[in-house]
Formats: sequence, C-alpha cells, structure tokens
Amino acid sequence: MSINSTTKKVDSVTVIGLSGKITIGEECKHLRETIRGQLSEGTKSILLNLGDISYIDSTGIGELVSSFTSVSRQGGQLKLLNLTKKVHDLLQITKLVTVFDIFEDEAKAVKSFGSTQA
Amino acid sequence: MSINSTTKKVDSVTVIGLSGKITIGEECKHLRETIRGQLSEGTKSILLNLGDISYIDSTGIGELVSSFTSVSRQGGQLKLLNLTKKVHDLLQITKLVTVFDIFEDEAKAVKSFGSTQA
Amino acid sequence: MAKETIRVEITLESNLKHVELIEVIAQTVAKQCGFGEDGLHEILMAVHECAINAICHGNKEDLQKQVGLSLSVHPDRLEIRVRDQGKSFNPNDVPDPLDKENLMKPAGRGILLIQAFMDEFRVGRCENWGNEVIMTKRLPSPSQPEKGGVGREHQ
Amino acid sequence: MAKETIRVEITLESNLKHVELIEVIAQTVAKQCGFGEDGLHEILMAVHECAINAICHGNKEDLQKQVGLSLSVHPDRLEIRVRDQGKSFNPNDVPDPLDKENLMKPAGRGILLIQAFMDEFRVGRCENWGNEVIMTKRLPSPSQPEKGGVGREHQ
Ligand SMILES: Nc1ncnc2c1ncn2[C@@H]1O[C@H](COP(=O)(O)OP(=O)(O)O)[C@@H](O)[C@H]1O
Ligand SMILES: Nc1ncnc2c1ncn2[C@@H]1O[C@H](COP(=O)(O)OP(=O)(O)O)[C@@H](O)[C@H]1O
Repeated sequence: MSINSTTKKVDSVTVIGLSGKITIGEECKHLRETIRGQLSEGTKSILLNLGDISYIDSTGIGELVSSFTSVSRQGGQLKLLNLTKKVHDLLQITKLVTVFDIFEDEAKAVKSFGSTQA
Repeated sequence: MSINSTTKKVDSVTVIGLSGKITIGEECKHLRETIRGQLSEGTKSILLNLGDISYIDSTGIGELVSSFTSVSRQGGQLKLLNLTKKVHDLLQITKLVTVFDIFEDEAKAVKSFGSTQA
Repeated sequence: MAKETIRVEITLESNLKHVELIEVIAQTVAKQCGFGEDGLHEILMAVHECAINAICHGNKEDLQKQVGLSLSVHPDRLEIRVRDQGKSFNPNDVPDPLDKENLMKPAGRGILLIQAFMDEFRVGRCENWGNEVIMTKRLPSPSQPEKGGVGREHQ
Repeated sequence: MAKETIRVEITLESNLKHVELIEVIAQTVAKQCGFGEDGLHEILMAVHECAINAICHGNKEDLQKQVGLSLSVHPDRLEIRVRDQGKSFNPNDVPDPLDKENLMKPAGRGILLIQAFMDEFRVGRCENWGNEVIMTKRLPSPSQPEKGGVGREHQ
C-alpha cells in the first residue's frame, strides 16, 4: 500500500497528514477507514494535509468527495491543506475547487473552522 | 555515457578504476581510448579495477580481450582487480578466467607485475 | 510491417494487478518520445483511467477476458489504444461529471481526466475485441520542451 | 486471443538507441513474473545480446528494417522472441568462442551468454520477418525464490 497518514490535534481541529498516493484499491480504502475512524470518535473538524500526496486518480478524487459528504452528514467539516500543483489541477478540471475549502496555511485553515466544535 | 575512470600510479603500476558499465557503444569506446592513451604514454603495467563495474556485455568482454592483446603487443601486461560476482561469472562462462590474471587485493596485484617495467 | 518507429502491443488478463505493468510500459515509451515530467504524468493518468475502465466496466473483472494496450509512436504523436472484450458503450451517454447534480458523485470522472490530459479521445469497436479507446497526445517539439499543465493549450 | 496471462509485442526500427526500451520493457515483464535480482540480470543480458544481434547482424542497422520483440508469460516460463528482417543464419555454423583459437577474438560471445542465462535458445524463421530467436526461462517457483547464478542449475 502506498499511502500513509499521521494525525495530530491543533486546537479543536484534527489535522490528518497524508503521504503517497490516493488511488484505486488499498489506498482509497485507507483514506475511507481513517475518516470513518475519526467520525466514530466524534471528530467534527478534519483538515486533510495533501502536501505529500504525489498522485490522486479519479477513484481517489471520488474518495475525497465521499469523505467530504460523510463528514458533512455528521454535521462536521472537511477541508484541504497544501495542495500540490498536480492535485490542484485535478480539482480544477473536476470543478471541485468550488466544493472544497482549500488552504495553504495550517494556522489559517485551523482558524477557519471556528471554535464551536470538538 | 555510463562509464567513468580514474587513474593512479602505485609503484610502477597504473591502476585504472572503472565505474559504471562496459557495454556496446560509448562505454567500450571510452575503455579503448583510455588504454590507448596509456600505451601512447609508454605505460606497460596496467591494473584495471572493475570493482564498481555493474554490468559488462559481450561487446565489453571483447573490449577487455582487445585491451589485453594491445597491451601485450606493446610488451606490457594488463591484469584485473576486484571482480564482482556477476563479472567473474561472465569470465567463467567465456573461459577468460584462464586468460586474465585476476586479483582481489591491490597490493598483491601491484607486486605481481614485478619491478622491471615502467 | 508497421510504419511507426515504435509499436508496442500488450495483451493481459483483466486483473487490476496488471495495471501497473501497463503504466510502466506506457511511461517507458512516452519517455522515449521525449515527454517531460508533466507530459509523462498526464499520459500515466490517462492510461491508468482507461485501463481500469477496460478491466472494470468493459470486462467486469472477468479474468477470462483480456485487455489490450497498443502504443504507437508516430512522427507527430503518441497514439494509445486500449481494448476490452465488453459490450459497446458510448461516451456521449455518460453523465457529465461537471453538471451540478453530478458534482458530488463518488465516481464518473475518469473520462473527463483523459480528455483533459490527451489531445484526442474517441471510442470505437475493434474486431475480435470489444471497445477500443483511442487516445493521442502530440509529441513535445524537441526545440521547446513542453512545460505541461493540463494539455489543453496544445489545441 | 492469446492464451498467456501476459503478452507484449514490440516493433521498432533497427536503431541501437531503442535497445534500452526493449530492455526496460523486458525487465518490467520479468519483474511481474517474480524473477529476483539475478534472474532479472540474466534476462536483461540475454535480451540485450539478442536485440543487438537482430539490429546489427540481422538488419545490418538498416533503419528501414524492423526488429520485433515478443514477451509471453506462460504458467511455467517466460518466452522471449526476437525477430529481424535479415538473411537466415544457423547458430550451429557460428564458431565456438570457447575453442582455443577463438578465445582471444574480440567478438562472438553473445550467443554463448544467452545460452548460459536462458533455459532454451533456438533460432527459426518467422513469416513476413526473417530470423526469429526463441528464448525461454523457467519462472522462479513462488515457494523457493531463485538464487540466481548462471541458471544451469535449474535443469
Ligand atoms: N471500457 C468501458 N466499457 C464499458 N463502459 C465504460 C468503459 N469505460 C467507461 N465506461 C462507462 O463510462 C462511465 C464513466 O467512466 P469514467 O468517466 O471513467 O468514470 P467511472 O469509471 O468512475 O465511472 C463508466 O461508469 C461506464 O459506465
Ligand atoms: N540475428 C542474426 N542474424 C544474422 N546473424 C546472426 C544473428 N545473430 C547472430 N548472428 C551470427 O552469429 C554470430 C555470433 O553472434 P554472437 O555470439 O552474438 O557474437 P557477436 O555478435 O559478437 O559476433 C554473429 O557474428 C553473426 O554472424
């Protein structure tokens, strides 16, 4: 499997740092389970750091959308941090830049969640 | 080109350290010109260190044989040092282990040339 | 005898584990064509999406069915064909993933990406096979190495 | 439709600069077969020598002529075929490089190496082409990964 994740808490926001690829198969499954795990622990504010993601395929993009939807359904928010040019291009092509809140600065991203949620 | 050579003098022996590949094309040409250069300067005792050679093809083996012949014709000697297992296997398959003097120790190799030649 | 300088044909069983082999070979050929890092990545993604479609949608992951890849290098372009043994499909019938009602769907963006990354994309039927997707990408000109991007500026 | 799990066919103009492409693709397929480092190196060398022979001896480096490589993965072996468009040659007519009078010759060791590294080597004629060299190597058994060496111990 070519994806890894590390999780840290900054204020009330869970920052998940992903590295590797988000592609069909094990990699997408890993992302899905990571998000599901967070939701089952009651996490509402998730910031995905994609700075070390080299490659996302269409299945991976779909997984990001599904993650966004799952978190929203639980009354939470999922935002994105540190997109590489390649990943940003993909979200542009798929018009998902209009859906995701995208940040380049962790502190600003964390602040944007507001301080109401755990 | 994927071959490099460095030359040093130990006693009266010219030790040529080769790294990379000895294969058809530029690489073989480089070896040929290196040997020719030494011969034109009057070098008689040449020790080829093949320790950093990862790959020799049949053309490269032929080039080693030609080098051996050229040096012998000028009254000199060409010997080999530090063969990797792969290169040793090749000389075994081609029965050239019976032709070349092969050493694993530079000092011993240098000594074997005797002290009569420059 | 083929007229192209380079022609590579691959036939594989419909197993997702072979997709990487297809990708590596496509990258090797594309490198030989002089594509830079961005072009290589675009070709990688197009081949990846197309191979997965052939295996999953075309052949329904039936290991008895085969998937075919053909790469041909023409003087001006790299042509890639991906064949499956499945039922005919028409890319015009596929929902547009950019439509508002599809934007949040978990799938349906592969063909969009292929179209963004390649200069040409069309689907036909191939004798003794099923669908044949034909994609081409113009070779980078040796004088001005391509900078990459989304590939649309080539048109 | 081919019966093999993996089948790769490459057609190229007779240019030595394409040998690396042939090598990389052969390595990629061989890796997929489970060959270890030693086996990969043996296959690399066999393909290298054979491709150079096809281009230089078979096609006399005539860019109008093509060289063909076919790789097929069978359950028990990898089969590699290299085709040229040259005049027929019989490997039995080639001088033995191990004979005393040939030992110091600057060339003539390619076929010897191919035979040492592969389990099978034969030459035939191929319709619409010229010579076809057929080489096979038994796949490493998944239980006991091959250790390599000169490959003769497999027999
Ligand atoms: N080779 C194929 N055979 C049959 N149908 C296909 C093929 N490729 C694509 N399709 C159809 O086109 C649709 C869109 O494909 P695509 O844009 O790649 O998105 P996704 O694969 O995520 O659905 C697929 O859902 C499928 O219905
Ligand atoms: N594809 C080929 N077409 C014609 N002749 C060939 C071919 N391959 C090999 N030969 C003949 O076999 C000889 C031995 O080949 P090889 O053992 O590879 O050594 P080398 O290429 O160094 O001569 C060649 O010199 C050539 O005469």
